[in-house]
Amino acid sequence: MDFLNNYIFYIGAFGLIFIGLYILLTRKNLIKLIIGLSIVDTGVNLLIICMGYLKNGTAPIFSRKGLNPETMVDPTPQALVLTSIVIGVAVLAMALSLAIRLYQHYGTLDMRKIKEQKW
Amino acid sequence: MVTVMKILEIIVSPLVALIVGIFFLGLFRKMMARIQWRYGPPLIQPVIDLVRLFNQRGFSHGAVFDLGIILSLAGALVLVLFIPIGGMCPLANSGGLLVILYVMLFAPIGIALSGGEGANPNISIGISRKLILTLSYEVPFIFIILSLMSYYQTISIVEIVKAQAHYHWSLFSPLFLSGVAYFMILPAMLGIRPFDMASAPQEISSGIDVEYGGKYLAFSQIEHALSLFIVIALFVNLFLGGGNLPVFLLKMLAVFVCGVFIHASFPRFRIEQATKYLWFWPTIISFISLIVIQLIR
Amino acid sequence: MLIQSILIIAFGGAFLTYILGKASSALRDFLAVLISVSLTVLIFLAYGKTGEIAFASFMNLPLVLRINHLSWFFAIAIQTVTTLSVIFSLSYMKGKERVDFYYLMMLLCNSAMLGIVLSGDFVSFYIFWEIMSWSAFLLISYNRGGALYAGMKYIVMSIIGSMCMLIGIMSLYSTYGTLNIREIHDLISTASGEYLLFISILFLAAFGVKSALWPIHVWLPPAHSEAPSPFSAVLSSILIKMGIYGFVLILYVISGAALYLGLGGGSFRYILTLLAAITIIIPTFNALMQDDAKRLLAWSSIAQIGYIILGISIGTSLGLIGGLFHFFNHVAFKALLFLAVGAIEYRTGTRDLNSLGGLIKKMPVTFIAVLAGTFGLIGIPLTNGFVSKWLIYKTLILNNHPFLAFAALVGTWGTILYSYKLIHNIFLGQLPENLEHTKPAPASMKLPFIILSVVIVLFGILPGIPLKLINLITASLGFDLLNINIWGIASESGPLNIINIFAAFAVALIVVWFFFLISGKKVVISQDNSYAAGIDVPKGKYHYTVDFYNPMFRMIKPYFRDYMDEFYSQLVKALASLSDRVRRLYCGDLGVYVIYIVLFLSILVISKIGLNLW
Amino acid sequence: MVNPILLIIAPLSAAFIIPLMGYGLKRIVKFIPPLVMGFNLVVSLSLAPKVIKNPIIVFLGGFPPPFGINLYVGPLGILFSCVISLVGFIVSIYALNYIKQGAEQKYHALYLLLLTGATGIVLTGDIFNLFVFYEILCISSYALVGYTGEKAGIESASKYLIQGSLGSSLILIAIALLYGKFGTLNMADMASRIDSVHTMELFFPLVLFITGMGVESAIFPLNAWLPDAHSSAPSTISAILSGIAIKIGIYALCRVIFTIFGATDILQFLMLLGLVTLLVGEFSAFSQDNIKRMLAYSSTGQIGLIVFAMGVGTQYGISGGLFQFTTHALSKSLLFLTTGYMIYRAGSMKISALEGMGKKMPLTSVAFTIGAFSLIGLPPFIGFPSKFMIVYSVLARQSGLYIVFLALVLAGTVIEGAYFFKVIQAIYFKGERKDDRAKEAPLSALIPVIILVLLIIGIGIYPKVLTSILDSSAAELLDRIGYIKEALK
Repeated sequence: MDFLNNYIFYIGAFGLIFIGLYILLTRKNLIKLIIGLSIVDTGVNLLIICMGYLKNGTAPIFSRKGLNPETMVDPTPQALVLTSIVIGVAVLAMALSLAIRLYQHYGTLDMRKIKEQKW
Repeated sequence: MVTVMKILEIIVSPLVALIVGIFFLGLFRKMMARIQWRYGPPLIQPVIDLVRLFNQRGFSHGAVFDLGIILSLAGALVLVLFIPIGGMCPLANSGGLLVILYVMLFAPIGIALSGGEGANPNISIGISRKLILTLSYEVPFIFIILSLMSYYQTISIVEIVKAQAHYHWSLFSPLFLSGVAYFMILPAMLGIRPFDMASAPQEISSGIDVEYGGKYLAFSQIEHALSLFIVIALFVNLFLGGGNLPVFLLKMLAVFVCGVFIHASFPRFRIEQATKYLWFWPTIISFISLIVIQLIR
Repeated sequence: MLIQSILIIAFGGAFLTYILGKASSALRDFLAVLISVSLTVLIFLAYGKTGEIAFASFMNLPLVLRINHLSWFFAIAIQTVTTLSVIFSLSYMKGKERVDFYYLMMLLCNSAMLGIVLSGDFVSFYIFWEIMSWSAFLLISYNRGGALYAGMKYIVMSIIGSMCMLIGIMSLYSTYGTLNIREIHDLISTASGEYLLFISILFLAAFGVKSALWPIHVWLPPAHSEAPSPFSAVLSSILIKMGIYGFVLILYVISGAALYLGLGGGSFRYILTLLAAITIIIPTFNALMQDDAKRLLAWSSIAQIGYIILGISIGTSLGLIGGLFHFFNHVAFKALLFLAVGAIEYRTGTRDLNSLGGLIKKMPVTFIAVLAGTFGLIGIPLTNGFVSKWLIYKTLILNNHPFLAFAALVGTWGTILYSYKLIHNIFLGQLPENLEHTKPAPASMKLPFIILSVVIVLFGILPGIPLKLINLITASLGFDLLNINIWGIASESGPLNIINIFAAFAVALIVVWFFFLISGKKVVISQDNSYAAGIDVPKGKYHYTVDFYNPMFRMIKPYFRDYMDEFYSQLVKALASLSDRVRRLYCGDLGVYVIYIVLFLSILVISKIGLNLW
Repeated sequence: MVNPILLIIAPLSAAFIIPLMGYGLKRIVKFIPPLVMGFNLVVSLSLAPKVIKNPIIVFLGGFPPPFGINLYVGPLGILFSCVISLVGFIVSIYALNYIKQGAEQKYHALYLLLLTGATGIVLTGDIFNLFVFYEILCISSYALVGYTGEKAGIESASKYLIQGSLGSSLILIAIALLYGKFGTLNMADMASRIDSVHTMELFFPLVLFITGMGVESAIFPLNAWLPDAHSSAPSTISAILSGIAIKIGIYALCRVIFTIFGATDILQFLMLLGLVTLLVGEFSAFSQDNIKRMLAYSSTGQIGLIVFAMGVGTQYGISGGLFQFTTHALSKSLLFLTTGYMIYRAGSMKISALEGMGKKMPLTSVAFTIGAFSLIGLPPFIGFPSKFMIVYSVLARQSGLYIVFLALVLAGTVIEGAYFFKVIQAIYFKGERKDDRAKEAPLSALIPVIILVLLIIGIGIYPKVLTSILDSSAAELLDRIGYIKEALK
């Protein structure tokens, strides 16, 4: 139980990453691939967050009295994750817009059939 | 005194070669006639022919036609000067056997140039055959020359003759196989049967001689006589020990008679057959000889 | 200062010619000739000078120019041939496309070659070497069509060679910390045998490619036959000789004779001489089978390179002198032959030996040039080729290499056959109807013919002139001085005395000529009026020299295919198909690409965790 | 002294001003990138002499590292920044006339963003900041590849995007792991705490970094996106992607391996990786008939050479690798720029379509030839000194294995020579062009090309101009302790 308590976030994070990778490896539809990519991204974000997570931690505000610096959560990962989410959104938007144009050109999103650029 | 002797040698040795060569031509015809149970022409018939030809009109096809024949005869005359004839050797110190190998080129090249200008199909065939034949017999010939030169460690033919006088003839030394090989290619070098395809009279109208008449034919005959002399003289010098003038000429006569018998008893090869033959037995024998020389040295 | 000005004029002149060509073609031609001639004069003035000068630096390495007898000897040969080729080009290139470019590359190549022989360290050597390589490539490709393939073959092999050289040079640098040739020579005696062998093999590959040593000769026949003829002359007579210069440099200037002879227990020399002997025999017979005049000459160049390398690699003073002299002679007669064939191609539009003939009446000067050239090539006495070949044979025989001597001698008889084919098929025989209005070669072509023919005959009769210089070169490389006089060589083991041969010939020719004149009249008749033993000779013109050596071909053709060329083509084919396979890794399927990424990651992980590789 | 942060700020702000200007000042939009990049070039060059002596550290948040984000402007950073702004400047001049169709402003904005990302990566001293700039670079290059909206471009961009994002996710995982381990994001601080790479916890981040950055830096087998993207983008983009973007990946990789991890024990593996990349790239390029694809594969090969040289791991080797980076940045952008107008005039990317161009576009053809010669490493062009340094550095290791590696590398060069010479022959000596459509490229394209040619020849003849900055850059990479000391001062 203790194990689960300590590592549940890691398991969750890596679980999500592997699910995303699995999708990337097995699915052929571009939309699904983008979803997979998004899941990997979520997993990574979770991983970053849990790097600074403390059980029963408090907000990292030094000016408020009564909060113990020892139990404060590391704020940096949260800042990182915000950035990372923004980047993720940008990539997602980019990917989806490309997918739309791709569909207009090929009439399909099956990546097995979109193989004009090769060799 | 030495200079006078030298100049005398320079004048005498081509004359000797010329006389002996023309005599051999006459003897050749006489002996062939006798072998074929004919009476044959007199011995001096070639001289009579030459005199007549010199006075006849000759047809020329152009400048190179003249130049070639002159070049070939001059080359043959110069070559004689390099060969010791019974102690006479005017150009002993001018490069030795290697130069002889090269001066030997003049005659065929001159004839070939002259014939090429003639633009006669028979000449073309004749030249082609002659050059191929030359290349064919040169392969064993080079092996033989190399065996000699590396056995005696000199490139001078005079030295080789001297060495034989001290010890014994090359033919009865480790060079025996070379001598055999030389004897085997001798008909090819002389251009007699079975190797007379370059000037086959019946087949290609005497090949390279076909356009020659008058003085051209005379020059060609003289050149032929000289080369007959040179090839046999080389053999005598290299393998039979040379000797003073009478002995030398006797040895030459002996070799020549052997040649006539070979000529009389064989039919003509086709050119491919000749090449195959020359590149097989004589080459192998001379090659073995060269290896033997390398081993015993 | 003189050396620098030579190079500055050479390189600057090349570019100036190009720029001027945009303005006026007459001015360009004039400038090209002016620059070549003035360079020739400058190099002549540099005779006998020795010196070394650092003129720049590259990556903290000083670039050194130096001149001595060896480099002067090569430089004068280079510049003379280029000058004559440029003069020849004046009419040859008239009206062709991209003439500015042609002159630029010609002069650039010339400058680079001058740079090679004048450079005193390996960096500048390499830089000039590469400039030479690519400028030659651009000129070889000039003629389009088959020339493209020839150019590719040339440049690929050339790059392989120069890569070998680069490794060798850098290895020397990393070992000795200097690339100055003189300093390396001082340091190299401390090298271990294996290291020296390693370096020598690398340089052997580099110089072997350039000088077309068998089995890395395959670029030469197409390149020489497809290039514009004046440049073929440059290619054949001097560009491939840069390989020879390299051999002399690495074997004698750097290693020195003693080290070289002991290399790999003597086996290095043995293999090199063996390769040289093969280089004589196989290309000679290949030349015999060619019907393209320039291709015939190209194969003949390879064979002659074999003689030169044989002479150089035998490691005796006589051999080295013979090799260097033969280099010089080959420069003269091969340039002459290529230029002459170029003139014939210029006037008749073909160089196919089967469709030419009878041109002696139309182009007499060209005929004399070819005659002199082939006589030199064969080595007929009284031409320069005879003396050098004699020297090589003599050293081979007296140093007990009878089999090498055999190769050399047989090569000579093969040379006679193809030389005669060249003369006969072009100049003798019947004149085809379509060539009846052929004009003689223009004056700018005749000038090089005359100069080179004179060189061939002059140095054949007076071999002492160049031999004196070569003797100095070999003496500076640590060999004994030979006893050389103006007529030849005096030595105990068989002297050479050209005066005797010359006098004998002169007398014999006069005597025979005299008899020729006093004897019966001659009547000049037409060529068609020939006797064919009663067989009707057709009225149409026949060329009796097609398949001239047919009986011979039938016998040797199966054995003398260019096996190495076929081998390399197979290799290239295999490489091309391999490259096509490799390309298919990028199959276009995104899923596969993702698999690549994941696979790469897992391989990295497994190699650490599972296999503990790193 | 100019604050180096301007190098990042200027293109970034310009990138966002451009769309705003699109409302009224459409005409002058295209002059902004050359201006900004020219400014960057001047700033970088003016900083270079100082930086070689002492690196400049800029605190972004106002407080020093390890807590604040800092810029570390060392010789390596300034070398890259110089090359980026130089190539960026030249390509933007070229683009003045070349980019006509499509969304012109977006192109310019994205172009500046890409260069912002690249400059940011090479100057930053913070690993997460590096990641952010990395993403800026990547996203703008996805967009640029597909910005024409043509079929090929869109397809390549989508594929590039999937692979690139996967790669950046891996980098992010690695950063997270490192942060979890050390609680810091500053590279110097991180480096000071890593003593060895032998522990497993450090191994995973390293592997993830190599894989993730390998995707952008196009190491085999992670480079499948490259030929597609480079060949289907407009030539200016191909030039900038080939000349800059993939090199930035190499930069990041080297930073991570040399500075953060100090992982000298994987250098041999890096060498092998470089070798395989080189051979695969050259082989694939060999039988291409599409000129841009050929150039793209050749880029892969050159990346392999750079990685190989980095893997030698000596001062001289890394200098050689960086020199080769400069060579490739100049030569490959020259090649892409020259082929740009050739393709435009010929109307096809087939090599056979370029036949006879030598007559119609003489200057462009000569420039192409010079670029190709330089890439092959022929003197007197810039490729020669770089190849010289690499070969020397490998041989100076005095090891038999290295000589075998070197032989293979040079074999790759031979193949490269073969296909480049084939193209040169096609341009000059093949075919006749009868149509009059093909004429010389406009002046706006010729000026950048001529600048590049002059640089290539100039540096090739006088490589000393680069040696001092190369040497101190290599020293910066090799001297971890010095880097840490300087950054945490």
